[in-house]
Amino acid sequence: MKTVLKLFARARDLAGSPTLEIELPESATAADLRLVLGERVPSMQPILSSLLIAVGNDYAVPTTLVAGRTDLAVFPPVSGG
Amino acid sequence: MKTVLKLFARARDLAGSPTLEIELPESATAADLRLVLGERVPSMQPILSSLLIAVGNDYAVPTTLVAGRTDLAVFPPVSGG
Amino acid sequence: MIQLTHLPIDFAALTESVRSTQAGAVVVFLGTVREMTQGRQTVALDYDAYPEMAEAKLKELEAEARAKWPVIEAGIVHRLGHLELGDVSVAVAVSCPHRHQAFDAGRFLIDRLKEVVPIWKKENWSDGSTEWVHPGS
Amino acid sequence: MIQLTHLPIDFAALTESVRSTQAGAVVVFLGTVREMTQGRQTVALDYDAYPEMAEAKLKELEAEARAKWPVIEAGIVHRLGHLELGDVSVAVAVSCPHRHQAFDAGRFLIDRLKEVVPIWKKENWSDGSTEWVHPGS
Repeated sequence: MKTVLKLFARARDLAGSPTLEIELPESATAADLRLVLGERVPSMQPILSSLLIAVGNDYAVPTTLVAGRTDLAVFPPVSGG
Repeated sequence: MKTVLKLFARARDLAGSPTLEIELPESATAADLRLVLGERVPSMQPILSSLLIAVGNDYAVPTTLVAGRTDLAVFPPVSGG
Repeated sequence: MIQLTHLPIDFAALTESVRSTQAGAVVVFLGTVREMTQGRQTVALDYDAYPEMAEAKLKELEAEARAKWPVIEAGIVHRLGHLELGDVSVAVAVSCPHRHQAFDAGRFLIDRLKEVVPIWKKENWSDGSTEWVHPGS
Repeated sequence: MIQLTHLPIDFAALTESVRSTQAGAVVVFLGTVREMTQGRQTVALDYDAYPEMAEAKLKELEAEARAKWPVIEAGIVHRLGHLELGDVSVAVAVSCPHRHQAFDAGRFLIDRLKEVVPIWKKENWSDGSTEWVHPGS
């Protein structure tokens, strides 16, 4: 299944784009998404484990289902304020 | 020795005046001043023990010498803010 | 800025006055005249002060805060006289490099102000009575 | 008021917006662009956000604060884009009946904002380099 990820901050810089279309297996979880992302953008490997995944407006845990979602985002730890 | 006390808030209301001239024994302390004040203004008796005494810009303790000072003030616990 | 004033407090100007490129954090506290206190209705407050001593104590508090935290700028303004509901009675502003310093210093300043600065408020209750507020007396 | 903006933050208006006759205390926090960070000199910051999620999270934080403290009014405004030294990056304002409630709620809001709201800052160091700030990454 194809889906489009939003990327922010250093994740966007590393991907060279604010969005990334990826192919996810059916019943993919956030943990699967992380692996797929590391393969698609190898330069993200050094920060891969610290990246946060959002499904809609909520943070995902590793078991959160992401397949079929059109509102996925990936970004590093936040630093607002 | 005669001296003039400044009074504030409820202490002023009870004395009926913003200042009060009192006679203090030589080498009088803040504790002595409190007793003299209670005799001069009997209506202050109910709050006498809670009244604060200032010498200049500092709070007095019972042993603080007040005789001869021209910058004495007496007032109830503060409630600014 | 340490100030006692009978005029409305310009808290925006006070806030501006503590901003600094050395500070990452500004904390401002405003005390405002609240209508209800333990079920009783206030219509107004009157604030009185022993001005010389109050200003001296406010300066001491600022010095104490500077000794405890890396305060860049600090300001305290207290209003005196007759205040209506919602009016600002006191404004404390402090800037520090980091936010927890600014929160701690701001809280310290208003907590200590309420303990040691010779200012008093008189309640004007909705039943027409008035009453000095004298904690613990 | 929950808002993300590319314009300078009108913190005076935000402060006004939380005043209430039900509140005895207003606490305002401003985050400002500090020049020095651990010995390095900043010349500017760039803030980026995931706007939809950031606004949703800010609303959640306001709701959490209201569940913990008797918040009368609360407002959070975060600026995005290019900020110069001294500029206000974030403003949090909260009013409560009593001051310790307002201090606690204000500190909670800015502490949590820094943990969960998807906003990022990029340092523009004085040596010409730039660097995203990503705690723990």
